[in-house]
Amino acid sequence: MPEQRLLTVKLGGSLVSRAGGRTEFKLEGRNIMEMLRHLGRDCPELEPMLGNAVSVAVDGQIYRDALLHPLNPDNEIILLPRMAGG
Amino acid sequence: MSNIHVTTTINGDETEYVCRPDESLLDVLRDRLGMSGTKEGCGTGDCGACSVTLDGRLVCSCLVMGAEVDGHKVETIEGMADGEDLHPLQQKFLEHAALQCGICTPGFLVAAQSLLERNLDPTETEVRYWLAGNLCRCTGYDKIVRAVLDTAKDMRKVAKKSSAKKTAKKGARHAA
Amino acid sequence: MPLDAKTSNDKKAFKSVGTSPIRPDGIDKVTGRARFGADMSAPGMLVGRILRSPHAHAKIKSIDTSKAEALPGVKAVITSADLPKYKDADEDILINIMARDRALYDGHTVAAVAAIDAAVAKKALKLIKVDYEIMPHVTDVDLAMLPNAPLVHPGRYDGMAENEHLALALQEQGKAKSKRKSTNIVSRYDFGHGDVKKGFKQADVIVEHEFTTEATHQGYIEPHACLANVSSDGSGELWVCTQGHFMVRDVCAALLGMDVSSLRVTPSEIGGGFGGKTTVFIEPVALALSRKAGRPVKVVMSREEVFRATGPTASSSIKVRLGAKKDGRFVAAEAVLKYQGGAFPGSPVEMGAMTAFACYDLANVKIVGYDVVTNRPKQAAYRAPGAPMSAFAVEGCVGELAEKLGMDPIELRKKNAAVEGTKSSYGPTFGPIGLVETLDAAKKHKNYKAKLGKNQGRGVASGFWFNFGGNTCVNINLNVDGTLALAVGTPDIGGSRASMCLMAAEELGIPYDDVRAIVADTSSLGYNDVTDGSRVTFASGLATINAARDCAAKLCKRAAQIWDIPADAVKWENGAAHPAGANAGDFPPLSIKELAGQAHSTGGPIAGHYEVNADGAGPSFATHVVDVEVDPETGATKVLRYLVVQDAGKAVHRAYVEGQFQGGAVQGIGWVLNEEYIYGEDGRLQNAGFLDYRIPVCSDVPMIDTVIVEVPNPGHPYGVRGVGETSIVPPLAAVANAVSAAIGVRATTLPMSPPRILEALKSKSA
Amino acid sequence: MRYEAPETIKAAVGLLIKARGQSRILAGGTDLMVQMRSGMLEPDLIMDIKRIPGMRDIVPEKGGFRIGAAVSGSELGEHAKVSKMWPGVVEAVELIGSTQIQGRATMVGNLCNASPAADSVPALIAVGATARIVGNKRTRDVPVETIAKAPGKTILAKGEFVSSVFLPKALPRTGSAYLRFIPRTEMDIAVVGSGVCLTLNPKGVVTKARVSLGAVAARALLVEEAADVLLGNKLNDDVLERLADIASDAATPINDKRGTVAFRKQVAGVLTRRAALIAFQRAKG
Repeated sequence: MPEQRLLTVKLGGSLVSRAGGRTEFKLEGRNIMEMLRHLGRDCPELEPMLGNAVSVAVDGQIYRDALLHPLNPDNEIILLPRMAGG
Repeated sequence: MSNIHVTTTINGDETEYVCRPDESLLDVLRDRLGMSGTKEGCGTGDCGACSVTLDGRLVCSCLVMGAEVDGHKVETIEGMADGEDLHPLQQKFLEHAALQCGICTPGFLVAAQSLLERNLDPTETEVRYWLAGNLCRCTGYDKIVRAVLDTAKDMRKVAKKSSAKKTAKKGARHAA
Repeated sequence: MPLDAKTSNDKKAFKSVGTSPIRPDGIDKVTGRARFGADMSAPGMLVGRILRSPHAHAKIKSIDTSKAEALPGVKAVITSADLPKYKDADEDILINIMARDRALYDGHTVAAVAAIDAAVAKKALKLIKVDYEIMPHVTDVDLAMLPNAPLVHPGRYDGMAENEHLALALQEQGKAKSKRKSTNIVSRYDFGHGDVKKGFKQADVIVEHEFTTEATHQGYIEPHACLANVSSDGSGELWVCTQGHFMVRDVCAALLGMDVSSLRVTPSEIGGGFGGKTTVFIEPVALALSRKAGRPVKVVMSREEVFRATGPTASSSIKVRLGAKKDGRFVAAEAVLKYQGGAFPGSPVEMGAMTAFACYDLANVKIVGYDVVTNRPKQAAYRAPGAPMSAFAVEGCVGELAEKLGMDPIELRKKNAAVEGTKSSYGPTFGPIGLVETLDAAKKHKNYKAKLGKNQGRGVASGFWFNFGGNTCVNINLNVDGTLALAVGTPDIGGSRASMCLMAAEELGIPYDDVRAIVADTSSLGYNDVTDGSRVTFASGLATINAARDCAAKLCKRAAQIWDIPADAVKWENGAAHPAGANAGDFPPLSIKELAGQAHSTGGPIAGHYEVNADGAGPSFATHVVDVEVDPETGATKVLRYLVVQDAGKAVHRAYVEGQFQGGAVQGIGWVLNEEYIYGEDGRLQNAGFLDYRIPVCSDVPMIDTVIVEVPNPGHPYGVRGVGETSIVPPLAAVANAVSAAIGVRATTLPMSPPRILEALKSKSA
Repeated sequence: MRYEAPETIKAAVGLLIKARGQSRILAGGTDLMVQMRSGMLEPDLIMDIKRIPGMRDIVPEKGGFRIGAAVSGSELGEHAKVSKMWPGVVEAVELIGSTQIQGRATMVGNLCNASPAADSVPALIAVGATARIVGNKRTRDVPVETIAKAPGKTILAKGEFVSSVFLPKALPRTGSAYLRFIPRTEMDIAVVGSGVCLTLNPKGVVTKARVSLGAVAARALLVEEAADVLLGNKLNDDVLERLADIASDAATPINDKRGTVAFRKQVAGVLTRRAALIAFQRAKG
């Protein structure tokens, strides 16, 4: 069986200082919900932020509430603050 | 505070109401007469949303007392269209997209009408200064000014035609 | 989502989209018939009024409402005791709409009354006795970050990770490490990539400035207004001017402990919002008053209340450093942003940080943002929240770099412009974007070639906004005569109903006038996010198009049943069902009117609908060019000409797209020249009215020229990008660059009021 | 609160004398209504003077004009003869507020509101206008500069009100001008205002001058030193420079939300110089 490739997840915004300065994680997950669950397990300090306080940018597209959006290891995945407009 | 009985003419209709001495004409129009087309944006005469005319003069109805219009004539946005026929300014505001949210629109229309009654050939600068007491936060004023200038242009054409007609008629009568 | 075949810039591909018809709500708005927030009444209605703190920061020792309650005509008095915390309620919002133990800013609500008329209500407010103990306050962002600053929320941030920010911040400011556990800094945001230290070492030229901006208000002309009616069974109705009635429903239900389904919210026409009506202020108060009084209660804010107690945007203090090679290529960029967002966390500093350098392709970039609390009203979103301030700072430095390098400012921007594939300064890689196209169009425009006279200057600036999608629901009901009733759930603040009708008409191949759009209430449609983030034409548009397709599919199916052929053998074209090919059979087309007319007898009503959490909102870039003249003796600035060039993806209603460009530009002109929140030493707002809070008047501005650039957004079937917000991002910097050019001094403090400009001129001659 | 609209001066004075508590005159109402709404003022009597004969009239008198207390800004602006004789006064009145405000606001209201920043007051002072005060025992005419004592305070005693302002006859070769500074182009309170009135001899030398500044002290100032600089001179650069310096020095403003001390002092000089030039051109005809 081929070795399972992991997602590369980068952090931005207030998550960086919450995670003690770590900016990148290698995580499992088939979609955003699973990825966030693994991130919270890896870095419990981030757990309280991962509810609805984050957006996820996947290949340049920002998702605000799309937990079921599929992810694969080739995606550029960046966690950003949840944003609001005027 | 005793109420005051007032008899006045609003949009051509004789109207009676009672009001307290501290009520503005705007309060009376909106809360006592149900004429909510005239808007309140500030209540201090700084935004022009409550513009009406009083004996033909453009005023902020928030700075007129309900009590003092007894025996006078008031015109509001509700009296601007003639039944189903819009006033040319109303039509041009629509065509030029001169409104976004529309809250300032009644005030602008009443103010612009007051301008065109006095000056059917205003310059852009004259339009801008005449309307400086009407605040709009959506449009940046561009399309409003264009709509007023375009209306004036059309109304001048109509005025020319009708005066030409009148002259022609007069001439015909004389000839007869 | 793949780009549809129709997403070409060839106008011939569209019949309705790209025209500028009269809006469906137009006649009502020019005749005074349209009903806004304050225009609704109900039988037995009471007048609600609010008592507000006159202090910037004070302990509320007690509130005695007994005399007010005893006044004849008073039907209810409420305080925070009437608004306990329920499980799902957001505590910050709850405390913001009604102070608990402390008043946190001048204008903070402390009590409210409902009475039979305005005069009685006014009298009742005077009879409420509040015993305040005044506490030290802070209203300035830089002062609020100092180690000895009065704390807005003592103890609240103890033990949270954010506390380390103070130490960090103070170190960055060169100040001693504090021993204090709590601070007014509530969040720190970090963005960037590469190595800025290394980058600056490669720089031939470095510019560095500190900038400040004052808080500005959205300045919508319609004050907040609502009419609440809670019946004795606990169910309620609310009529309200808001950018998001579903948000109002959910938040109010949570704050008042109601089931969501028992509160029905109907949106009125809305007299401007610009972000300021994306939260609640008076709505829960009106509901609580109505619940207590057992009668309908109308609450309408005064203009003074709007300024003192609703959200302006943040004020900011920003430091920018930008390094470039001699040829103009940027090698490093760095910014520290400090935004105060009033008495609660949530200033838009993260978006300021993310947008700051978004226009540029940078190898080394680092941005740090601090969210700071002060004794000011809780900020609310204002058009591209956070972005105009950081653009003011960054584009000011770009402008100065152009001067130092002797380069054309548009060419310098082009050399460094973000393009498709650029890794953005905030992380993600850009898809197709139109910044370069806006720069090219600006350079070609006649305004860029106009000759400048004495004391005149030209300014250029570019700007970026993300644009959002979000939860959206749309229904289309086919009427018996073939016309369509389109129901959307996003309040129309700038003519969006017209755009929706255009897209539905386009999709179904019918005349624009055959579609009528309304904004449906919360019980008639599924959940919709607020009208924000320039999302409506994109997201409600996308949903409308898909609802129309759903409707077309059902029409085809009905035609198939009538013709007795398979549904997939029918296609929809030009407003009629046609057999899909020769094999399908030879039937004359069935028009929408024919199908509608027999719908009830051929299987029942026909409707299309679509629900989505829309993704794929494409960002929009803009470039503005402005010429000003400054009177060197009085410091007065006159805007001579103004050009907005912006990427709309695809302009659905061209006139309203232009209107968004123009409106944003003029709001920006106000922000840069005259608008500001002025606080006294006592922490009270000194200019809570349109006389001294100076938004531009008609005679202040010239015509605003526009160029619509269309680089299609692959995330929308027609290529649409949101346009509402980007237009306010560049003007602060564009005007500041023009003023700087006219007076020969870099302007770094907003507003650039005449006294500030005279001061700058003096410092230059000294 | 009571609203009364008497039809004679005598009845009006009688109401004012009998009134308990605060009384306020209603002419245009553009200040009164704002003050009442803000809660700053809750008068017991509001006396509308617009039904009193003469209050809305502009009457020629002794070669000049008497302007009734209830004449609105736009009515004054439409009066061709007043505009021709005293353009400085008319342009000052027309600067008060928007078109809508012009439809109501009166010059006398502007005077009696006693705001240091009132636009019409420096212009009226410059042309030597007088105000007619009516009251119980006597009617008196006083120079307009004596009406305001302090911000919001006038010399009017109980039972008195200003019924009209008199603009004297303009001497030949007289020119008046008023300029103010505001941050926007309209809809602001003056940050600085300057009214200048000049009379020239046939050779173009200033023989009579009055200069008044607004918004730079607790009430509008008559700056006699500024007038002295002009007397016996033509307006060459040197004279104008000295005029500007004197105006700047005479200004004793405060820092507030509308402007700083340094700004107001400098702009007082700039505007006085510019207003003097306009008045000079008008005087030359």
